[in-house]
Amino acid sequence: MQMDTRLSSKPGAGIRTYLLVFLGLAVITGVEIGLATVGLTRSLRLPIFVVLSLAKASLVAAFYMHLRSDSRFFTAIFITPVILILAVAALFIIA
Amino acid sequence: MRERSIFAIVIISMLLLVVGYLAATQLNLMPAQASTRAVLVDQLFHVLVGTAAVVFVLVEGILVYAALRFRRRAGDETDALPIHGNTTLELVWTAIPAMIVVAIGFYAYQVLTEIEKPAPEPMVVEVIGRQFIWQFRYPGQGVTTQELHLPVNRPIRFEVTSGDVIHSFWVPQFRGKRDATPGRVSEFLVTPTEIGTFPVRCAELCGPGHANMTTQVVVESAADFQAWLAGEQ
Amino acid sequence: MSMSTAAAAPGGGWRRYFTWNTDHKVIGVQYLVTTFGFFLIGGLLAMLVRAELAQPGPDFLNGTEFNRFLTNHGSVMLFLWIIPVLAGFGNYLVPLMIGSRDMAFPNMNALSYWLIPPAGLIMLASFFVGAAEAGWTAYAPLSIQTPVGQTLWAVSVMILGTSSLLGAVNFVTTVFTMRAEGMTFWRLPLFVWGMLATSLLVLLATPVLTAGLVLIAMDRVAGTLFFSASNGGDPILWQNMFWFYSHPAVYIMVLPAMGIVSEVYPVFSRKPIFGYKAIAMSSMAISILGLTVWAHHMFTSGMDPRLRIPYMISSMIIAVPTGIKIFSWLATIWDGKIRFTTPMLFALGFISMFLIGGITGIFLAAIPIDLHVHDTYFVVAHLHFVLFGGSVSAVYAGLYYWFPKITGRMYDERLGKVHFVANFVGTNLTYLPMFLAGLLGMPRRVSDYSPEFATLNLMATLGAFLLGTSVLPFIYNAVVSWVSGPKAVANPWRSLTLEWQTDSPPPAENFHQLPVVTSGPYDYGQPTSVPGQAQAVPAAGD
Amino acid sequence: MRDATRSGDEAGMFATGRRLGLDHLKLGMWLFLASEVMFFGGLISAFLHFKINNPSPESAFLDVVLVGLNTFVLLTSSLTVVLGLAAIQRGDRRGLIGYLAATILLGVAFLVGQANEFALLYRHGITLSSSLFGSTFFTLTGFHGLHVLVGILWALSTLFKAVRAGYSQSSYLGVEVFGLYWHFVDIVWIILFTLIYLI
Repeated sequence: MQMDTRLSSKPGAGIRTYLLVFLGLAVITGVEIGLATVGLTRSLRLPIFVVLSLAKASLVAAFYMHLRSDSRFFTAIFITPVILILAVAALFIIA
Repeated sequence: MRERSIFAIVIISMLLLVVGYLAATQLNLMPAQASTRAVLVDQLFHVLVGTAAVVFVLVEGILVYAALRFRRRAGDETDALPIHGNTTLELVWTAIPAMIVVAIGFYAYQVLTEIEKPAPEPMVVEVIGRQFIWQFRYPGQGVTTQELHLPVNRPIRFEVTSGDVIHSFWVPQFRGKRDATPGRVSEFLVTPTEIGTFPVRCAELCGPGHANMTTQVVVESAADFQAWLAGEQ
Repeated sequence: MSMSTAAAAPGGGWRRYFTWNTDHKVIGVQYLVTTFGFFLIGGLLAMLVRAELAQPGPDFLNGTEFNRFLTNHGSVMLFLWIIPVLAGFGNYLVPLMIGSRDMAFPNMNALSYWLIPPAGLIMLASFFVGAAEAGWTAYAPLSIQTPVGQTLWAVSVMILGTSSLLGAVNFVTTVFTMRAEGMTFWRLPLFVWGMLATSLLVLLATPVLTAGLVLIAMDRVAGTLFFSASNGGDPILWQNMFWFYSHPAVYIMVLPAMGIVSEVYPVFSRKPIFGYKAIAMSSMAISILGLTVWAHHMFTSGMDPRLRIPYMISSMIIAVPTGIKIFSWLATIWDGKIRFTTPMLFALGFISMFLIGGITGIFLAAIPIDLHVHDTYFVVAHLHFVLFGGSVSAVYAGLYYWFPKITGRMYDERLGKVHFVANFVGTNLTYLPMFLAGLLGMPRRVSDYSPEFATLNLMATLGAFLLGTSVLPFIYNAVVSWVSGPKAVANPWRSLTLEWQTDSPPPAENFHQLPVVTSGPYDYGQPTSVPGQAQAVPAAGD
Repeated sequence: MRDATRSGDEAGMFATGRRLGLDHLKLGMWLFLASEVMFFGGLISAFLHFKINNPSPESAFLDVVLVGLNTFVLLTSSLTVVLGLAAIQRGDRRGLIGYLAATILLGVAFLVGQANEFALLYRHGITLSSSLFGSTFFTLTGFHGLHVLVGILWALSTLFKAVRAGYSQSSYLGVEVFGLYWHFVDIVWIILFTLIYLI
């Protein structure tokens, strides 16, 4: 395993970044729960919550999973099935 | 040399066209036509058979010719001429099949639109598949039977569903089938054109009795049909 | 790591094939031999089915037994033979072809193999508790109501899917990270391209089938209502999830086979492959398009009618990259110096029979025709021309072609040719009549049929028995040649790909010195291309 | 991997991989996660299919605030994983051990929260076989919970290796790859939380 470490992400992302990302995640989740208890109309709920959850997922993937600093190839591997399954799910649902 | 190969290509193309034409017009692989849609489906089928015959004879012809013509001579251990590709040729054999399938797709789409065009005032027959029988209901008539009767030349809208597992309602002479799916009602449009008796088969594996889930459809004149209906009521 | 140390010792004996061994060559042989055993079982089931269908009327199987044999014939052939046997070729060949010592994850590789025998046993053992009888497609709700063997079937297919998935992770990682110096992507042998395209499909499509099988198993075991129509469940959902995997599965079963024949044509024509990049890219195109066509299996299902058109178009477009491959192969043998060895005969047979499967695929994609021939013997004939005439021919071509590499011994050419002729005649005799039967009105998966189809079915049954018999000369040839055939030299075919630039069989860790690649895999006919020298020079200072 | 590097010519083995900047273990993990996207995508498709085409009033029994707390727990566990990685990257082995232990505790807390929620729903009569909502809800969240459980076991083995000094400032790939899995499971929950409870 020794040689592998040269390839793994550099310890660049600092603890500060990790904590800031967590703060972001926590705030968004708080906002989500708040909005859910307020009881938005369906037409508002859908876009707002989708955007918020995508923001959270992107934060985790970009910073905690290091996609921001790692090879772009990993990002492509992760994004491709996400796009594919979105299209496929839509086709499953309307069929 | 060049003229000779152009000549050969022309001759081969003409031969292929003859083959395609003969295959499309002379090969009769379908059962009898007993509905309006059968005529349209068979036209499409014959065009496809003709095209397929051309492609088949061309490819198998090249294959057999090359295999016979380019055999290694005994004792020849050398390599053949290194040809890695030919852009023009590759473009041709990408573009021509693409055009053929687009044309076929377009034609198939037209036929599909035509055979699924809703007819004014169709007669509705409910088809229910059950392990392992077919039931036919004539709404408003209070008639439920296990043998399908239809008046000739009258547009029929089958409303196909199932009481248990998936079946598939198929009359080969009508050229078409529709799955009987529990929880769904699927439409299937047919206008019978021939008086006679044709088989009704189940085409979707539905259990041990699948093979025997058959009955028949009796296509008869309007008067005979009314008489039969009255007798069943 | 005591096991792999034992394997690293020269030879290692036959016992290593029965152990947890991490050498990709041992695993490859384990795959090939085990799956061939399943092929024989699947073939036996097929012959039982054909025997029942030799003449109309119930003969010796009742409907339930017939459905069990039929279901397990399909499942064994697809999940335990074609998919894993091609993975077996991938295991044996990919590291050799790219100039690597092993796969990226040798232990996971062993795991991929060792998942297969138990899964096979589970599937076959289900015969003792009422085997699966809903067809290999397991359409709900029929597959919810059948006896307990159906649950075992679902578990078995899930395990096999996992095995296939782990293999795909391994293949992609190996090809991306373990290529020898100078082995660029445009120098990869076309079989490796085929495995890459296949692995892409396995990674993206298999998990959806697994999810679907979870739903089936939950409905059966935990009483969930996914496919229970009376409670709002939806049987069409299963068809979507099933075909999203199972149509790409056809390409999973055909792309590596196309890779195998792409290796065979140049070697026995002594010519470079024609249109290398076009063939490689058409594999990728088929694999991407292959993910967009699944619902062409559902044209009769009563799904939203508007959705059918795009599926018809995408299905038909797949004919274009397929055509590119076929024409490129023909151009490869054109003007070559063809040697009719057994692998070359099977590879040529591949084109001629796969072509029939491909052309009839266009018929099935055309919705108006599909509405007539869907779920009939026309489909049975089509899929067998693709998978038996196509994939299995290519597998045989590969088995003969790499036999000297794998075993270090030559097979008997005469027996090989007998096998080819019997197989070719048998395939056409079995499946050609089925097209006609389907068109004329014979549904598939029936244990009995109207007497009008009697002649066609008798022909198919005779063909099937000829096919069954045709395996015998192969088995005899393989066993006797492996034990006592004449010793093979390192490169009997004078091939240029890397697997031939090492001993037959290759030593542990494949190469005495890791190769450095300086030219393409099919550079025949050039003064530099002397096998063993131009392509693979020892790495400096290695 | 041990077997591949055993021969001693790793330089040749990974030459091409290194040029692409790809580590084989991480590449393998990302490929596996890609397939996991499709697996959860399949289950989510089924969930959404029934949610849209057969809406059920039973989703009113879901308690957003309670589950929101559980979401916080899982998000925090993702933070402890990256903090553990940062610790070992500084050479702080004790930090890694502490953060891994915290991750395990948070993971267990999440599962306890989920079990509690399941029990509440069962008391309302919502079970796997009571309705399509029950079927899809329990299947989907259950399979996520199963993934958390696998993650906890993986964290335990990572912790075990950390205690035996298996990681160091120059060798922490095992922690990173475990982290990829854990964060992925977290992302799945972020999506599920929105789809099941918020929309």
